[in-house]
Amino acid sequence: MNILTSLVVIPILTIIAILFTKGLKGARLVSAIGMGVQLLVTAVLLFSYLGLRKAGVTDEMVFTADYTWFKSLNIHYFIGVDGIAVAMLCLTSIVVFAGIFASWEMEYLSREFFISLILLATGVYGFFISLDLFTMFLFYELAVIPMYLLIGVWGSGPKESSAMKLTLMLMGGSALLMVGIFGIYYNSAPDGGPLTFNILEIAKIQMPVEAQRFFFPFTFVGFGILGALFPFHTWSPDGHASAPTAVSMLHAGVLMKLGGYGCFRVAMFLMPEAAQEMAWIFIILTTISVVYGAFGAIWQTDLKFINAYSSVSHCGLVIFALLMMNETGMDGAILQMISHGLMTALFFALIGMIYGRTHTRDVTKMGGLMKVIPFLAVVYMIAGFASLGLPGLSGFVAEMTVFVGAFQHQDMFHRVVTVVVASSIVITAVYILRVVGMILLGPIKDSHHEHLEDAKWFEKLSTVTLVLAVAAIGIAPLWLSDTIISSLKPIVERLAMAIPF
Amino acid sequence: MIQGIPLEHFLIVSTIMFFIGVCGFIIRRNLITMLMAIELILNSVNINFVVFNRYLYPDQLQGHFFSLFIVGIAAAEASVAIALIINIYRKLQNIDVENVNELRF
Amino acid sequence: MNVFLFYLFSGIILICSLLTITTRKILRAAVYLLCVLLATAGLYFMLNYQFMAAVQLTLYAGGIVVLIIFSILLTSHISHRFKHPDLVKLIMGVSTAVVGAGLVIATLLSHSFQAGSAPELPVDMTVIGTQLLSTEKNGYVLPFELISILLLAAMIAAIVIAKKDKNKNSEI
Amino acid sequence: MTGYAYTILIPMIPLVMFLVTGLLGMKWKPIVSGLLGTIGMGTSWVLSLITAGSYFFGGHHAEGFQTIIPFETTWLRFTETLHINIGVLLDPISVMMLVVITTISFMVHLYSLGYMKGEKGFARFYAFLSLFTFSMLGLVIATNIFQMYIFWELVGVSSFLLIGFYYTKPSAVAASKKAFIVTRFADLGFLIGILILSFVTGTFDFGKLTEPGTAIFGSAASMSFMGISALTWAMTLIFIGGAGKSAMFPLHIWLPDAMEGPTPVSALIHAATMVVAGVFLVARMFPVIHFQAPDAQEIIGYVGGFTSLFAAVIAITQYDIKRVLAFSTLSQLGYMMLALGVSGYGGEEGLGYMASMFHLFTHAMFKALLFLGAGSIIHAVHSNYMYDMGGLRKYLPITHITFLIACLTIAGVPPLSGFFSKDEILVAALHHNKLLFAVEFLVAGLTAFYMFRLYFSVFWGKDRHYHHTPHESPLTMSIPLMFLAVASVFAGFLPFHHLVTSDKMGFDTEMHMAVAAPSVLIGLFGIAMAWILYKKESAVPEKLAQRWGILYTATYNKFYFDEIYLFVTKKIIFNYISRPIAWFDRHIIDGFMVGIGLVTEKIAYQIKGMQSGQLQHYAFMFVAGTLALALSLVYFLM
Repeated sequence: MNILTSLVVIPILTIIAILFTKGLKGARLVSAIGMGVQLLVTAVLLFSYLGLRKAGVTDEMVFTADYTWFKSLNIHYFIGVDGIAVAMLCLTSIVVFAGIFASWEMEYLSREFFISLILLATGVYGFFISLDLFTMFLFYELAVIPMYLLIGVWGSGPKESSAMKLTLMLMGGSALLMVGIFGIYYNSAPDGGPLTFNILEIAKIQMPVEAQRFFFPFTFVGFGILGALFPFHTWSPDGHASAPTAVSMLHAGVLMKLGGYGCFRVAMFLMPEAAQEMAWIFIILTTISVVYGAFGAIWQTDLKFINAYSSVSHCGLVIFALLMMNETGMDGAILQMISHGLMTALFFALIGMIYGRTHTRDVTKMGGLMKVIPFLAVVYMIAGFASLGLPGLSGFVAEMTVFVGAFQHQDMFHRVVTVVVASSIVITAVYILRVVGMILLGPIKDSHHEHLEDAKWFEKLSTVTLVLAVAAIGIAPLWLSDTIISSLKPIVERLAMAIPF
Repeated sequence: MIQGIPLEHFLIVSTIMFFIGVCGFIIRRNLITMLMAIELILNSVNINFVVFNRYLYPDQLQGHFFSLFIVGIAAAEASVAIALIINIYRKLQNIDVENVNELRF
Repeated sequence: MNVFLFYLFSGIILICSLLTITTRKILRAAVYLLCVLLATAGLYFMLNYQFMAAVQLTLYAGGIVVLIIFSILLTSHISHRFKHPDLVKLIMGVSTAVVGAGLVIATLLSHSFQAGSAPELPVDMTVIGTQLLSTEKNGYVLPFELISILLLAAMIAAIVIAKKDKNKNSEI
Repeated sequence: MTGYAYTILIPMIPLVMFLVTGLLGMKWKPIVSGLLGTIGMGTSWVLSLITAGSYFFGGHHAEGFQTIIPFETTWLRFTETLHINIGVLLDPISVMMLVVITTISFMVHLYSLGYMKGEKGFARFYAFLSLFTFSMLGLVIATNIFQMYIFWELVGVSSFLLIGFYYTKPSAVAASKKAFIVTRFADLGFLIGILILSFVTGTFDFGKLTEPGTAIFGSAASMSFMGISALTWAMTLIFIGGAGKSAMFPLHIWLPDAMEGPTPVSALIHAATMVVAGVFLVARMFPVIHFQAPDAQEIIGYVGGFTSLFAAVIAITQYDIKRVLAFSTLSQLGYMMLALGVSGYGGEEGLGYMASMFHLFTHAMFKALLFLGAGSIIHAVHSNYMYDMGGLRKYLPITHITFLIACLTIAGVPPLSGFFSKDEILVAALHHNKLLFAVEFLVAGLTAFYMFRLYFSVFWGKDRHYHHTPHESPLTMSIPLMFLAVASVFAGFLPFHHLVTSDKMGFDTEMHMAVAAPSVLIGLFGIAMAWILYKKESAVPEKLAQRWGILYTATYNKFYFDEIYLFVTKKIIFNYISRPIAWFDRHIIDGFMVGIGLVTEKIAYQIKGMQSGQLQHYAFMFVAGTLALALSLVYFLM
């Protein structure tokens, strides 16, 4: 079996296996084993990918497989990966793995919880390996829908309305996206011949400019909503605040990346002329996203809200960098996706763990936690430092690549917005340190917090996995960056060839 | 065929009858009266079938037979409707259609 | 004579139809309906469809109307007078009826019907019986069977629905 | 060339120590971490000394000193030409900085064994010290400006961690936060400067940037933004980065607060090493600034001059001894910046550059000594305030002597090291800018005055009421004091003009009596004033303070800069930017999104009314609809 197909099959098998378990213990054990195997398979995939590249394979996509599953509309199960997809798959595996352990004590309807969680993950894996627009869209929907249940059933606070809001907004995005995808499909053969959903095939032809101009905004905004593009980001604070820990992790860590990934893999790659023409609109929107999200985070008092706004800011940076349309900038965007995925997952895991102990997420009600739960506090600080871009952790690498890439742009407009965007690093420092200062340092505010228990083994496993990943990227970014850049070449070349009209 | 009477006259009669039935169905509140209105409608259709058969295709019997079937169906319909009406009467102590509005919103 | 009878029957049909839906006493409505049906049967006789007319008389006039009258007796007081219908409903009903009738009549008058020239088929019981149970061309055995099943089903349904519930408090 | 490969160990040892003590420190007895850290630091120190010895004195340098890169590897690649390397670069200033950092760091490690004894988080303290030392070393040996930025950030974080070492104290937390955010703000300038520079030149590499007569600026001259050339922008922004770390006016506000950290930390970070990073940065970029952006150099000179005066004035009125020292540090850093601002390039012209580096070196020694001495005093009397001290010379003889030496050094009394370095700065200033010279001359007097005000009120005067009799510190604390005192005394005789110069070629200087004599005199005058006012308990200072009323209060409150910043951050950013944005987001943007939902619901509710349950309505609708369709079919579509 194709190694990529196994990435979809393993979660499904895990789901089936969970059906035969009883209670929390069995379900979590099976999930952990399943996702552990998945992590291993991803690692194997990574190394075999690097091996292939080293051996001189220059195909754009490797490990491809192609099965037709709906002949009359020419829909294929066409899969394959390049360096970017491999990197995103690694991210997914790590976050899912950590997510399973972060929800180790999910007592309520545990089997159903793990099934939904893994179903969500299946969708994400499928999305990243698909090279057929329709199959991709199918997996995308598969990833979005379990979200509703996960938040609505296992969430906290006003969970039903948050779940509703999140799902409806994302479904709104899907609706736009579907228009976009069908638009691409029906323009995929401008000079006759069979229509196709195949991304690589469509990339070879030149879509009619009028069609691009019409369908590019649909596709881009459709994916952009998932990537928390201003002003379509408001599902994020509510959704994250209500979601259970593992779901927040997966959602902010991986699902939001689907948006960014789709933006360049589908919208920009297939409609380069329109991308060139309309980039400025979205650059302005993302610039607002970045600064606005960061400022928005300063005022919040709910830990999850702070993080949600911070995600808005960081994901804005992803799309901002993508729109720079040069190799370095896009490389930075992908690094930022991975980096943000890891550290925000870490953040949400920690917030969940802290909330599990203090039963509050209000920063004004906590204080001095460093003394009581040093392990979690230290990891929280590491996550904070990663988020504000401390060298040696992944955030720095990503942000610097973005800034350098964006500033290399020949256009003055791009450089000025880069400076504006770069100012977010100061604002980020303000809100991160504010939170760290309020909840971790200082005297203990609530006497109930004096005897909290520090992290248990599974919490340590979950967080340490993520910390290691964050640090690994931060300390040795070169291989990752080079892998991404080499895979970006065809996309960048295609964008560069597109003459703005 | 009836000598001296054009087809149109039959049709006009049946049309008027049909719409009287429709009008009755809409304005009367008593369920049984509404049922009668339906019978009117059915009857007018029957006339049409028969008349068309006789005037246009006198060598066949399709219209004739369909009228027969419609009569059968009307009988079935009436029996079920009356069963329903009686049941409704038992429940609500009247058979006013405006009170039968459980199935809303 | 034919012409006179036709207009007589038509007149009865129209007037009684109108009275059926306008009268404020329900039993009278049933009687008017009976008149309509009888006049319709008369029309069938005139058209030379005796069997059809007989069915009309027995089934419609004899069966259904009796059924209706029974149900009236079960559910209403004979002397009960209906309220006048709502103005809104009146407008709704009359306007649809007028518009509809106008539309249909205008349409059919603007259309010329080609009278069939083929020789008339004698309609006697043998022909009807053969055709009804034939599987050949012009055979109606399938609808016939369907109708019989439908009638059976309706009968059972009517019994089930109208059956008094043993538990009187329970709903339908 | 390859003989220097071992230099990579100098930063690596502290890194390993950080990881070891950081991860395993909790499992051991605290002292193990301390000893490990100290031994590791000692090894680094010895290696640095060996490096310096062989670099400066181990060969023939008629051609000037070579820049040696014993180790370099690509860390992150942006484009073909633009990549971040991590490596070791040895040239006179970096070697000098290696010596300064490892020396002070080692002394502080040693000193802390006694000072921090019994503190909670002893292991953590050593881990952070190692982390800081690693970052600082990485900063000075950077081969390119981006590596410098990386370590620059790391230094900022270690400083944050160390200032906030007593994390349960709200003031310490606030101070650490302030330090980080203010420097972060400055770093933004640095980052943008780097971006502009890399855009203009296409390289991060110091070698390419600072090579005299290099061609990479060829196209740069024509670029400008808002009427100012791109390079001036770049250099000014980079200087803002340096000004943040070096606490130049108006980004100085974090440094006094940073004294919330443990005293050895103040000695290491906020006196000797990290705060000079800004000076080092400017020195590193000096050829670019001097040749490509003379306007930026002017700015540097004036900012330095103003800061030194401003801080010296404030220092006079402070009572917290660590704050006095902090403002003194500011003032001295101003000196160094000023020297760079007035320097030329090459030979005698580059006197300012040399003097700046020289002063950096001597200042590191005597200021570390002052802080460690202050630590020793605080250790003895458990207070930071001058009015809790007096007559301590009897109880703390070693501290007293070493402190006195340091005070004399900073006051510029010959032949102590401070005299030489300060003198050369004054000479350089005199040659280039008379105004700045006058300022510096005045500051020299002020410096002597406030240092001796401190000295007299702590060690002389009447005994205060102490909780227990103050006693001399343990040996681990006094050895560093003595060592640094010796260094302070003799550092002045190092032939800096042969070693560390702007063009890496030695030149000869002589004493400028015309400058030296007045500066010594004004120093002595300052000391005399202090002696008169503070030697004995007297009411004169009180009276003077009252006479100067408003001015005194303003100075005492550091000219209300903290309040201004607080106003800007708390009021403006929090209340007028962040809060409205949060509101806007919740109510307008989200309101709009929710509004779409609400409108849909409203419409649905309205439509729901049609589903009335009234059979006859349905019938009417049905018939009317059919009729409408029929009508339209018959009369409009056919």
